[in-house]
This record gives sequence, structure tokens and C-alpha cells, in this order.
Amino acid sequence: MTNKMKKEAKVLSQKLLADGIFDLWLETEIAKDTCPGQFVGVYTVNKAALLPRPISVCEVNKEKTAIRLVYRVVGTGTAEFALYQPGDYMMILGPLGNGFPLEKAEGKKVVLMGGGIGVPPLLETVKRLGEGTNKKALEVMTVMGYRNSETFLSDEFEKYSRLYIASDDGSVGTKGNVIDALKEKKIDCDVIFACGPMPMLRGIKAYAQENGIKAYLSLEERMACGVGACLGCICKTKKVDDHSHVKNARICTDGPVFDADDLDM
Amino acid sequence: MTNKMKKEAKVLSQKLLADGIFDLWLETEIAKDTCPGQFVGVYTVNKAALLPRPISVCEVNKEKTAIRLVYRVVGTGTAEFALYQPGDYMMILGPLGNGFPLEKAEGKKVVLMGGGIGVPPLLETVKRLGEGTNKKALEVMTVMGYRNSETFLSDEFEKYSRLYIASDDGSVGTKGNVIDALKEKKIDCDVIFACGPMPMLRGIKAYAQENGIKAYLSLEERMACGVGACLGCICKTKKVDDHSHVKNARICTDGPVFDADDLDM
Amino acid sequence: MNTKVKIAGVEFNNPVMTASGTFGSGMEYADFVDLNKLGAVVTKGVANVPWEGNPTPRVAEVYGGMLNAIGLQNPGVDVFINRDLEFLKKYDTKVIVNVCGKSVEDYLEVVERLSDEERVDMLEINVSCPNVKEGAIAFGQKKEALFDITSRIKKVSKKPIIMKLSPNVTSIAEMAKAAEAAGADAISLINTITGMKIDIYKRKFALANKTGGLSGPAIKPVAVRMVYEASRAVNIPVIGMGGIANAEDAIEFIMAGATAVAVGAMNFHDPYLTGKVVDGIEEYMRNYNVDDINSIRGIVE
Amino acid sequence: MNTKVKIAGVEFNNPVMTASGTFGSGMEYADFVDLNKLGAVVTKGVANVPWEGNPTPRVAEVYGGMLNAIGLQNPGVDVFINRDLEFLKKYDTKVIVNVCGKSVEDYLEVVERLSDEERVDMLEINVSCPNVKEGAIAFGQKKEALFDITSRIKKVSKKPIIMKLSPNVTSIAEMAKAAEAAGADAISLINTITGMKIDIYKRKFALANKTGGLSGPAIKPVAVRMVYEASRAVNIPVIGMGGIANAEDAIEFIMAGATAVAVGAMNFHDPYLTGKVVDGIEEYMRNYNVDDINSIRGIVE
Ligand SMILES: Cc1cc2nc3c(=O)[nH]c(=O)nc-3n(C[C@H](O)[C@H](O)[C@H](O)COP(=O)(O)OP(=O)(O)OC[C@H]3O[C@@H](n4cnc5c(N)ncnc54)[C@H](O)[C@@H]3O)c2cc1C
Ligand SMILES: Cc1cc2nc3c(=O)[nH]c(=O)nc-3n(C[C@H](O)[C@H](O)[C@H](O)COP(=O)(O)OP(=O)(O)OC[C@H]3O[C@@H](n4cnc5c(N)ncnc54)[C@H](O)[C@@H]3O)c2cc1C
Ligand SMILES: Cc1cc2nc3c(=O)[nH]c(=O)nc-3n(C[C@H](O)[C@H](O)[C@H](O)COP(=O)(O)O)c2cc1C
Ligand SMILES: Cc1cc2nc3c(=O)[nH]c(=O)nc-3n(C[C@H](O)[C@H](O)[C@H](O)COP(=O)(O)O)c2cc1C
Ligand code: FES
Ligand code: FES
Repeated sequence: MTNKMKKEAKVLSQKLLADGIFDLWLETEIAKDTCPGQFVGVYTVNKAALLPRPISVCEVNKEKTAIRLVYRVVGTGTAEFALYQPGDYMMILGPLGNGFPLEKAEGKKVVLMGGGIGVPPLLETVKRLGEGTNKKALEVMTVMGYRNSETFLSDEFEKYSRLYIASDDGSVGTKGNVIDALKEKKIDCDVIFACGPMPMLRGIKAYAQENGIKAYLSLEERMACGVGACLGCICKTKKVDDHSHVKNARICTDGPVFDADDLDM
Repeated sequence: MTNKMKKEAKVLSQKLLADGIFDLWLETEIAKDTCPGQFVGVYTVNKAALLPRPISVCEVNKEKTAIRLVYRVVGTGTAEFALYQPGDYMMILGPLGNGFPLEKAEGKKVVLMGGGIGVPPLLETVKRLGEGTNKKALEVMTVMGYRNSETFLSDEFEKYSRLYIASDDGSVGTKGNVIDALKEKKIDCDVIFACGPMPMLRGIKAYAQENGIKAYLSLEERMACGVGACLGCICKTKKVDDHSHVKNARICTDGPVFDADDLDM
Repeated sequence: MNTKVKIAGVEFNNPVMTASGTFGSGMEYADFVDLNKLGAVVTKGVANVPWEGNPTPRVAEVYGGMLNAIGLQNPGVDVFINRDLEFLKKYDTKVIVNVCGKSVEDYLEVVERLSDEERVDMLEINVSCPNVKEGAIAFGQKKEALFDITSRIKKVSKKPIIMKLSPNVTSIAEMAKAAEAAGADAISLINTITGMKIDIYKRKFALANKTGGLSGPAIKPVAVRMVYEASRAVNIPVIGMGGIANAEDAIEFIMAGATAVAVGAMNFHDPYLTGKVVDGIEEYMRNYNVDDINSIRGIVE
Repeated sequence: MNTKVKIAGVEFNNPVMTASGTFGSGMEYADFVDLNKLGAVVTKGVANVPWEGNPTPRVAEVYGGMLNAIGLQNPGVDVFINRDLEFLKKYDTKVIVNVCGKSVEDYLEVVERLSDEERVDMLEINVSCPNVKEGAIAFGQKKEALFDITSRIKKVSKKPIIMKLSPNVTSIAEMAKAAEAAGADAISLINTITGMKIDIYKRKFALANKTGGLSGPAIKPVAVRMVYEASRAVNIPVIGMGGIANAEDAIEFIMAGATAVAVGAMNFHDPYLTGKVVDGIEEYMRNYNVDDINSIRGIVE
């Protein structure tokens, strides 16, 4: 169990990464304990909006005790976050959730698949898999799906992995989604770590099953507490869950990353 | 009828004037139409607090199209206002209310009496009375009451009038309130313009009546709309009011300044 | 693009109205908004004789809204006709007069007096003000009483009648049905929810009346739910209100089932708001290809 | 300085509790708050058998609060006793178990099962959840039904009983009286107010359940008013809740008449909140010379 806390974090930098997508570095103690695939709850100053916004940790810098968040502006909260400047403070809650099970990739051929705003949480993941730890994967590939040629973060993925790109409009890489790219490039793998929209995750689950691949999927749901108390953010599981014994796992604490075989999607 | 508007105003300067009392200059078109004794409604950014805060205009600078607000921090709204820096913008609604009837002082000996945070609205008033207009008063005196030796704005009143001071703790001027000073200094006058807490205003009304002096009092009440629509801010009057015909005048529009003789306090 | 809506034969240029008591008779907001731009001006409640209202403080701010206990101060129907209706003749927006009373007879008197006034398009009967002791809200909290007063008013009124419902009830659907069964031409909701604020430093009620009516964005989810329930319970049009702060909120009420909407306490936050809501609805219609505002009423799934 | 309060013979170190369903069984917040610091932990509702709850989305944010339609997902009383009560044995804070059911028999079964558990100090009976279809809230919206279920529970329970009341009623005072008449040892209020949110871009309900319960600062004025009305209507203690966001809010409820208070949705805004409310109440007492928290209960004028 990680040591969760709600703390002020200092904005180190913020820049526009692509159309409507921001890249934010925060100095925070939370960085010490954060694993790839975990997320934080970010609070607004706007008092009309009281719930924390779940945002995945994109990268961790242990030396600077800092985390990087990459997010798309879609509503009140994210619009407010985009206004923050270096030196400002933001309230964040974390680290939350379980993160990707890096150990499952040990000695395996692993593919990281990200779609849209599901791309960011895979960056820290690919870095750790590539690092000289005893959990080193045999081979690390990444397949990232974008709407168009604004392939944010792809240059960074390229540093740590063999990168394939898919784009909805076909302007870069395979035209289509990440599964189309996987098929087109005949990418052979043992394990998939994926994050993205539900239809993409369903597709990956099916593909993985057909091809005898283990898949770990990071899910999204509306959240209130972020810490497992409110039972707002459940997903359907095949087996009875530990908490309520009703086949409802809590995405914020039992997830967000689940073994695809355990999910009833 | 003045031309009311809700507009962004630019903070020109803000400084601490006395313990918990702030002095704020705002650049705003509203300045063009503002008369002494009128007020503005100041909005917070805090979305939990939606009503405008009524704050009197302390001074008007027509050349800079700017108004000055002097306010005490007492709650959420004023605490927020205190944080604003030059260059920031604030939303204000105004000009509101009627203001002091300067014409009633024409050729008369007039005393301006302010208590505590009732002092500020009298500054523009004393300036206009002293100015070489055709409404010039015969003599302008001011009696200002403070809690202690923090006699904010008193130096400015001194420029435009013969100034008397009262303080609750006796550290400056007469020990006691403004009426004590009026009596002690045997100030002779025809007209009083006053602003301050209700007990002080009641005392002035009684004193004026006893001494055959005309008094005009600026009242306070909780407000919602500030423009006469909600009927939240009424005060009891002797005669039937124009609006509802029930002896309830609206402080925000029929006032805040009333002929003491018309009030049922 | 059509923004016109019809209620009981009266055609409104658009669905945006003012919530009674938050807009005077339009006079105070004419500095800010072109009244002709609005679907209707709904006036402050008017009684048979002048009402003094409650002692001050009458208003208090609360989180995301306000409490009011004005107590229906008003100049009575005579002054109202001579001054307020006269003022409204300068405009060609529709006029809905909100009516209050302490007894059924009070209501009937006002309704009769206004029945022949040409400038009046509809009457909205306030049986739901939580801030007057003398019964008014009782009409709005018991379905038998609501049925009774509604049918008696319908008998004398030459104008279409909107019954304004109280949210302070166990079942809004039942109240809506009672109003419909008694012949109401439309219903409007919600009036304010009874609330209270205490100043813990003075150990006193924030309002002289102790309780007051809660309004503003804080109540919007309750209002949307009640508009949804009421509009599914009856076949007469529903005018929705409660916390509307922008065009999106107005559209939310329409999607919940409202034929028209009213902007209330948020006028105090932004005196231009009614006009902005009119514009914002048109913008939404343009951006999302809605040709007729009536086509999105109640379409939520 | 005394912060201790007593309800039905049970003594609480201070009046600060957790609102059922917003704090799990304390486990999830033990990272943030020392549970021993709290007057009581009130657990999530527990039924005779595991409940699955509603489909997602189950939560939605609204102005100054949130809607929830969890639908009382819970592991059932067996797991609850073996795991949650076991966990709470590590602490010596008081434990109040919130009980839910679909029929009177369901409730009775849970009450009986918990009656002999030493770790349980009181039971809070949730007859006011707006998010389950099968009746539960009906018990909380009709005074006859409330009287009936309360008296039947009282007959079998060896623990003191708190009846948790719904705000979705015309008269909270009548409901409070019915609970008292049936033998309830205390009442708690308010549960959430039924609300709705519509996504106008997707033209869909924000919650899969369509309606949900509104909680958070937005509802505080309604909650304070109801606590005031209820506490004046009965002689049994009242536990107040609804939008508490800080110690001032908690004191407001106490001055309205509450013996104890519970912190709910705002735990999600600030997981340390319960502890801060405890500290803040003490600070207020020190600054304003309140020697005994019981001395300011209901003192508002
Ligand atoms: C585990 C997890 C990790 C996420 N990581 C990222 C990330 O790295 N980058 C990123 O851009 N987005 C991420 N999201 C989505 C992000 O949470 C939403 O985009 C964000 O909450 C929107 O907030 P808002 O105030 O701008 O939108 P609004 O629509 O104004 O928000 C209203 C409410 O809905 C919630 N909400 C809205 N959209 C979502 C959503 N898609 N998922 C969950 N709650 C939502 C908000 O949190 C808030 O409570 C993640 C979501 C989850 C559950
Ligand atoms: C006509 C008029 C002129 C005023 N001029 C000045 C001035 O020049 N300088 C100054 O410091 N103060 C002035 N006040 C008082 C000022 O309005 C309040 O101090 C201020 O509204 C407090 O806001 P807050 O958010 O800090 O306090 P909070 O207590 O958080 O406010 C909560 C609510 O109560 C209202 N409120 C609180 N105190 C008062 C009060 N005394 N009068 C009216 N409403 C109140 C607020 O506007 C808000 O709606 C004036 C009041 C009136 C009616
Ligand atoms: C200050 C004030 C005065 C009101 N007066 C009346 C009234 O006279 N008659 C009436 O039917 N409703 C009255 N209401 C209720 C509003 O018309 C409206 O139903 C309610 O405020 C909810 O809408 P809102 O949240 O947009 O304000 C009043 C509301 C406020 C805030
Ligand atoms: C997510 C959530 C779950 C809840 N679950 C329960 C429950 O199981 N039993 C119950 O009696 N009340 C439940 N409630 C109601 C709260 O206990 C409380 O009465 C209500 O939320 C008002 O308080 P608040 O505004 O402080 O949240 C729940 C509330 C929320 C927000
Ligand atoms: S968000 Fe509360 S349990 Fe996951
Ligand atoms: S504040 Fe609305 S009438 Fe004065």
C-alpha cells in the first residue's frame, strides 16, 4: 500500500503539447511513491467544482521529486489547470491506484498500446521497462494512436522503444487505430499494457484472447473519492471482487489497471 | 437616472491603509457617472459567493476614469479583494444608489460625520463640497470616528475641511464617538452628512432633531441585486415609499442616503 | 431556426422568461437588457392590497446561492396596474403576472382585477412562497388544497393560468397532477426550497424570518429532477426554473421536459444574464443543428 | 473543556461522525485521519446479503456538490462482520453501523445479526436512500411506514436505533415525530435530496440511474433548516449532516439543534476533513469561551 496524501504541489513548468493538450510538471512529495500507471486527483480552485480530477502520472522525476501530467482540456477543471504558471500551487491527492504490473513483462516481449489521452500514462511505464532493473522486458514496443498528425509524446516513446503509430486520419503511420497497426505491422508479443478509450480496450482484449496474449488494461470511470470509499467508480469483473463480493472492482483502488481476463467488459 | 453597468475594472493600485483596511484604485468607465455617496457592487471570483458586495466609492478620478474603494476585510469577499494586484481585473456593478444631496449644503455650514468604515464615502463628498462649483458650501467641517489611533484617511480630510477626530480608546482627539466630538467641540452647523454604524446614525438623527439641523444619513443593509429589483435591502420610512407604497424604501436605489426626517429608525 | 414556444395558446418569441421576484417588473433591469428580447417578463408577486413583507435582514448569501425571505412585499394590484403594467406597454414582450394572496379570496380578487387587462398574457399563481406565514404555501403543499384553489381561480380567470409549485413536497408528480386535474393551463417550478443559515459568531439567524427560500445554482439538480418528474406526470406545459446561470442550464431544463424556462437569482450575479441565455440558446441550436427548440424538449435518454 | 456528547446512553468523545457511505468502514481514510480522533465511524449501509448496486456512471459533479446513485453496493452482513468490524476493533472510536434493506424482513435480519456484536455501539437505519428502487425510501417518505418499520426494528434490536430521515418530504417534523413515537433512540438527517443532471451535448442523463442523491455544500441550508425543525419537534437527539465542509458548518448544525454531526461528501474534497472539524470545534470553543459543547446546542435566537 502506497502512502496517499493530499498536498500542495508547485508548478515547475507548463506548456502546450498539441492542440488542447497540456504538459505540466509539478514538484510534489507524491513523486516519491508513484509507480507507472498510477494517477493523482487534481483539485480546482473553483469552488463550484469540488471533486478531484483523476489524471494519470505521465512521468516521474525522482531527483526533482516531480511528476509530469499530460492532459486534454475538456471541461471546467482541465480548463482551469491550463491557466497555471510556474510558481503557482495546485492541490493534488495521490498516488492513487495500482499501476501497471511491470513484473508481468519480465523477460517477455511487451507492447504498450495507447490511444489519444491514454498515451501519457505509458511513458513512465516504457521508461521503467527499459531500465536496467531485474524486471527488464525482453523487448519493448509501443503502438500509439492519435487523431491526426499531432503525435504528442511520440518522440519520447521512440527513445525507449520501437514505436509504431496509428492515426485516425491516416496522416501518420497506419490509418486506423492501434489494433490496425498491430495487425498491419504483424507485431508479435507476449504481453500488452494498454490505456485508451473503452472501444479500443475491448478490441485489445478480444485480439489478445484470440492470439494467446496477456493484456493489462487501464480503465476510466467517473470518480468521487479516488480512494475506494464511495464505490462510485466500479467496473464489472468476472470473479467476485474482494471489497463488496459482487463482481464490482473499484477502478480507483483495485485498478485502474486490470488483467483483461478478469474483466467483464 | 445614472447609467448602470457591470464591467471589468482594472486594478491600478492596492495598499494596506490601516489594520485590515485596504485602499484600492480601479480603472473603470463607471467612474464617469459616479457621484459622492454612491456605491458599487463588487463580485468575487469565488464561485461559492455569487452576490455582489456593496462598497462605497471613496474617491473619483475623472481624468484617469478611476474610482477608489476603501474597505475592511470582514469575510470571504473582502478577503478575496485584498489579494488583487495592479493589473488584475475585478467585476463591478455600478454606479449604484443616490449619493449625498450636495445641493442641500449649498451656502450652508455642513458637517460630514463618518464612523469606522463609514469614513471612506465622505471623502469624495468633502472634495466636491469644497470645489469651486455653484453648489459650494459656506463652511465644511468633518468629524471622523475611529477605534484607535489608526485614523485612516484623516490626513486627506484635513486637506479639504476643518477636521475633528474622535476615537473609541481616546488615543486621538475626543474620547468617544463622533457625537461626543460634535458636542465637545461645540460645532455649529446647518446640515449633517453622515455614514457609519446604525447606533451612530440613530444618535445623529436625535441630535440633529434636537438642534434643528438637517441630517442626511447613509444606511447599510444586506443586499442581493443592488438595483432595486429584489426588495431585499429595505429600511422603514415614515411616509409611504414610491415603489411598494408600504413605508419601505430600498436602500440600494432610493438610498443609501436618506433625509433623517423621512426615516423610521 | 425556430425558438418560438406556445403555452396555452400564447406564443412566446423564445423560451426565456424572468423568474418572479427577481426582476421587478422589468423596470430595474431595462438598463441592462432589452426587454423585447425576452420570451416573457414574469413580474414580482402582486396581491390585492399592498404587502409590507418581512423585517430585515431579508437576504443572505449561501454556498452557490442565496436565501430570501422578502415576504412578498408589493404595492398591491392597483398601483401595479397603473404603474408596472403601464411601463410594460412600452415593450411588446409577453407579460406574465405573478399573483399572491393570503386566502383564496385574495387570489380571486387579484385574478379578477387582472382578467380584463390587455397587457397581461398569463397569470402565474404563487401558492409556494415559503416566506409568508399566512397559508400561501399550504396551498402548494397539499394536493387537495392545490386542486381547490386552482379550480376556483380557473372559474373566474379570463387569462390562462400557470400554477407555480413548491419543491417542499414529497411528490412533485402528485402536485402537478392535481394542478392539471383542476384545470391549470400550465405549471411552473420550482419555487425556492426552504432553508436556514445561522451566524455562529452572533448566534443568530442570518434572516429575521429565521427560514428563507434557497435559490441559485445550488438547487439546480433538484429543480431539473422535479421538472423531469412533473413534465412526465402531466400533459400541460411546464415552465422550468431553479439555478439557471447560463444557456446550457436552460437547455438542460428544456431537455428535462420544460417548454419554457425562467432565470432567477442569477440575475443578481449578472444583470445581463437573461439576454445572454437567449443568445446562448440560439448559438447552441446553430452549433448542434437544432432547427426547432420544441424538438429537443424532453429528449433526454 | 468538554466535547463529549451522549446519545441513547452511548458517550462519544466529540460530536464529529462520518456520514454513511462516504467513509467506507474507515479503512480507506485511515491513511489520512486517526480514526480514534473521531466521535464515531458510521459505516456504509450493510444489507442481509451482498448488493451489487447500480450501473455506472454512479457519480456526477454538480455546482457545490455531487450526485450519487451508488445503489447501496455492499458485501452483506457476513463479510461486514468478519472484515469491517474486525478492522474497527483496532480502534476505540465508537461504531455506528448503517443498515439497509429492501423489505422490513431484510432490515430485521441485519439488525438481529448485529445485535450481539460487541463492536457495534448503535445502528443507523437507512430508510431514505433515493437510489434503490425496491421500496427503501418509501419507508422514509410515509409516516405510517416509518412508524411501522421503526417499531418493528426496536422490538428486535439490542442496540440503540437511529432512524435516518429523508429530506424528500413535505414535513420533516412529522417524520421525526413518527420515528420518536415508534421508539427510535435518535434520528439523523439529512440523507441526500433527489436530483438529476443532464449532459446536453450527449442528450443523456449524467447518471445511469437517471436520478441521484444530491449532497455537498449546496444542500447545507436545507439540512440546517430540517435539523432545526426536527430537533424542535422531538425530544430524542438529532444527528445533523448535509454539506458540512468545516468546523463552522458543524457548529451551525449544533446551534440548529444537533447533538452530533456527520461529515459526508466533503471527505472527497478533503480526506483530512473529519480531523480538521474536530480540531476546529475545539478552537471555536477556546476562542469563544464555550466550556461544554452541549451548552451551545440549539441556542440560536
Ligand atoms: C484513472 C484516470 C486517469 C486519467 N488520466 C488522464 C490523463 O492522464 N490525461 C487526461 O487528459 N485525462 C485523464 N483522465 C480523464 C480526466 O479525468 C477527465 O478528462 C477530467 O476529469 C475532466 O475534468 P474537467 O473538469 O475538465 O471536465 P468536466 O466535464 O467539467 O468534469 C465534470 C466531472 O466529470 C468528471 N469527468 C469528466 N470526464 C471524465 C473522464 N473522462 N473520466 C473520469 N472523470 C471524468 C470530472 O472529474 C468531474 O468530476 C483520466 C481519468 C481517469 C479515471
Ligand atoms: C451601501 C453600502 C456601502 C458599503 N460601503 C462599504 C465601504 O465603503 N467599505 C467597507 O469596508 N464596507 C462597506 N460596506 C459593507 C460591505 O458591503 C461588507 O463589509 C461586505 O459586503 C462584506 O463582504 P464579505 O464577503 O467580506 O463578508 P461575508 O460576511 O462573507 O459576506 C456574506 C454576505 O453578506 C453580505 N454582507 C456582509 N456584511 C455586510 C454589511 N455590513 N453590509 C451589507 N452586506 C454585508 C455580503 O455582501 C455577502 O453577501 C457597505 C455596505 C453597504 C450596504
Ligand atoms: C429575491 C427573490 C424573490 C422572489 N419572489 C418571488 C415571488 O414574488 N413570487 C414567486 O412566485 N416566486 C418568487 N421567487 C422565486 C423565484 O421566482 C424562483 O422560483 C426561485 O428563485 C428559483 O429560481 P432561481 O434559483 O433561478 O432563483 C423569488 C426568488 C427570489 C430569489
Ligand atoms: C457516495 C455516497 C454514498 C452514500 N451512501 C449512503 C449509505 O449507504 N447510507 C446512508 O444512510 N446514507 C448514504 N449517503 C448519504 C450521506 O450519508 C449523507 O446523508 C448525505 O450525503 C448528506 O451529507 P453530505 O452533504 O455531507 O454528503 C451517501 C452519500 C454519498 C455522497
Ligand atoms: S472513486 Fe470512490 S471508490 Fe473509486
Ligand atoms: S438589493 Fe435588491 S432591492 Fe436593494
